[in-house]
Amino acid sequence: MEAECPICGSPVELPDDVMAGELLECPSCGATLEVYEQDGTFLLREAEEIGEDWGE
Amino acid sequence: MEAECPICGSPVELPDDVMAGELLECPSCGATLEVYEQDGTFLLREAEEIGEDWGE
Amino acid sequence: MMVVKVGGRTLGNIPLIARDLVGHQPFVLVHGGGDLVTEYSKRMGVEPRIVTSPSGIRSRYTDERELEVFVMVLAGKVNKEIVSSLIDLGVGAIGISGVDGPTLIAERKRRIIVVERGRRRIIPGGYTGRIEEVRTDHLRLLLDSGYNVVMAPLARGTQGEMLNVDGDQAASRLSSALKPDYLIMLSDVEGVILDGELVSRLTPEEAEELAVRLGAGMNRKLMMAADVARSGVRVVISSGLVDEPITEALNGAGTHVIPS
Amino acid sequence: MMVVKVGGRTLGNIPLIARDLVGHQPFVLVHGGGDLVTEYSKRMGVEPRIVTSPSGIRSRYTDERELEVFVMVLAGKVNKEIVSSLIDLGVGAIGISGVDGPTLIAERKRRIIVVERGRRRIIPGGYTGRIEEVRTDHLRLLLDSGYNVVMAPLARGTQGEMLNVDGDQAASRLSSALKPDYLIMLSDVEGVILDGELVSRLTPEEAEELAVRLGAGMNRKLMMAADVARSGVRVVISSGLVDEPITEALNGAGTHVIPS
Ligand SMILES: [Zn+2]
Ligand SMILES: [Zn+2]
Repeated sequence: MEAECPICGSPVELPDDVMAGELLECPSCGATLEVYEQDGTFLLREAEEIGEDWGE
Repeated sequence: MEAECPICGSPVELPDDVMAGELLECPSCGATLEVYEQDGTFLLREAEEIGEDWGE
Repeated sequence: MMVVKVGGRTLGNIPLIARDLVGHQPFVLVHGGGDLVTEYSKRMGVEPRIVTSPSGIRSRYTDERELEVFVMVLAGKVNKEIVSSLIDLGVGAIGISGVDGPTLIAERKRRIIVVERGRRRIIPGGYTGRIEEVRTDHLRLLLDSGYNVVMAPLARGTQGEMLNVDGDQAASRLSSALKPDYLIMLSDVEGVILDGELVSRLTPEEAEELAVRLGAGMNRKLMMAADVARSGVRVVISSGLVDEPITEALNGAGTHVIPS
Repeated sequence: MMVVKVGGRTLGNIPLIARDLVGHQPFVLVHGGGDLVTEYSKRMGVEPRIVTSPSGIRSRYTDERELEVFVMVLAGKVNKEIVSSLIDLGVGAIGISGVDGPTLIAERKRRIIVVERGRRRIIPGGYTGRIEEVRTDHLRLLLDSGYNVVMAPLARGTQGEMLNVDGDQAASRLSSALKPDYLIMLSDVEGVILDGELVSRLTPEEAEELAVRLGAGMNRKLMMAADVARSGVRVVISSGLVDEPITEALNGAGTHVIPS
């Protein structure tokens, strides 16, 4: 299973047990990508910045 | 199984499956008696007046 | 100022009730929610105990474990969800129970007679009380300062225990003490129905006469309405399931019990 | 006036804490109780979800179902039991949560990164918040009129949702806003222990320096104590498990963080 990198257009391999929200790195351009699900298909979008700080 | 009526001293038959709090009538004097348990034995005492009114 | 009783079966309509309350501040909202207690008791493995009175009336018995669920669901979940719905609309709301203050002081039946296996038995009364005293200083303080109060139908027992109390009784007793302009009792019925017709207006005397001809539930509600109306408060018994329950009640919907 | 935080593990000592509070009114008591949430979640069939951060920190994740239990146990059961204990002693007490008013407004993390199956994943943040705003008008109103306030550590989220918040943080932020004479933080430890010795007195600056050398839990507590002390409030971190926790704290027990 693979999906297209929204940044550079290269194909990115998805794990067999891919999870919505999973973070992957595009092997071609190095962008951090987030997996999301739409109509039963897993797609990729650029991941927004989320801090490591867990607050309380 | 039987217990003694605290009013007239007559023996009062207890049901086999007697329950603490159960109300019985003494066949001799007619008093309403309450069953209570003490050290594994069922005894009888005069029942106090409790209204039927259940409030709410 | 008004007191509004929101029955358990109208809780689903809280968003619309809350919206309608925005224009009718300040208010004290007394809520029900007993049906939810049954549901959560089951989830927590607390089996409901049904007892039968010597005259054959079956009723739910509130034991210590069920009272705990009652406190959690009514004073916790339901109360805070209603408060949140009000604050969503910019309405300042503070949720308490009758235990707090204390506001409601009730007497618990110490012992009751039930019928088990066809035989009469005395058991300790459940954790249910009849309201004996109402204290409203803190309510007036909050209401006078622009806060609205959401109240769960719990009371402090005269022995210090927590007790569940009837929501209609709580709303009625609070109304007799606070003397609001209106007590509006919202439930899933449109008002008092007699021979298939809604009764729209009653004096306290007419309400008491009529009460004896009505079924369980409504007869008690109407008796309490008559009591409250006698203290000079206008009482409306109406539907909480419409779009604007408060506005409609004030505009004449439901059954109005008017001080004579 | 004082603010007292009663940690979850000292709730068992509420009868003695309440007795000691009789002579120190008015007060705001902020309580914990998270351990009970775990117990009741289990009883209600809500499985705890533990998540791992990318840096390896494992923590409990408050999902919607667990938040519901949190509201029921903290704002319902624990809050009303403490209120009852106080009223038993003749102390007027009103139990609310940070949702009421609202008193505490918090920001929920919208999305967090966790590690699952060894891979990083973005999930919605749990129903836990960081307090952003504190509103105390209604608290002052009640305190000024002789009522004491018992507060459950819940907050209203900026999106209107209910959130669980850290009890120490709630007590600290309330103290910075209310400016009580004392903030007393009672837990199951005697105070700040350094090299086996109780540290009895710190300035805010010393507290901050020391905090980085302490373990999780106490380091955050001490940072918050330093913050509160900077706002001019004397803070005591001491044991809630002794006979007279408040009196002992005021008499010098525990660790005092004193405004410099
Ligand atoms: Zn790429
Ligand atoms: Zn006899």
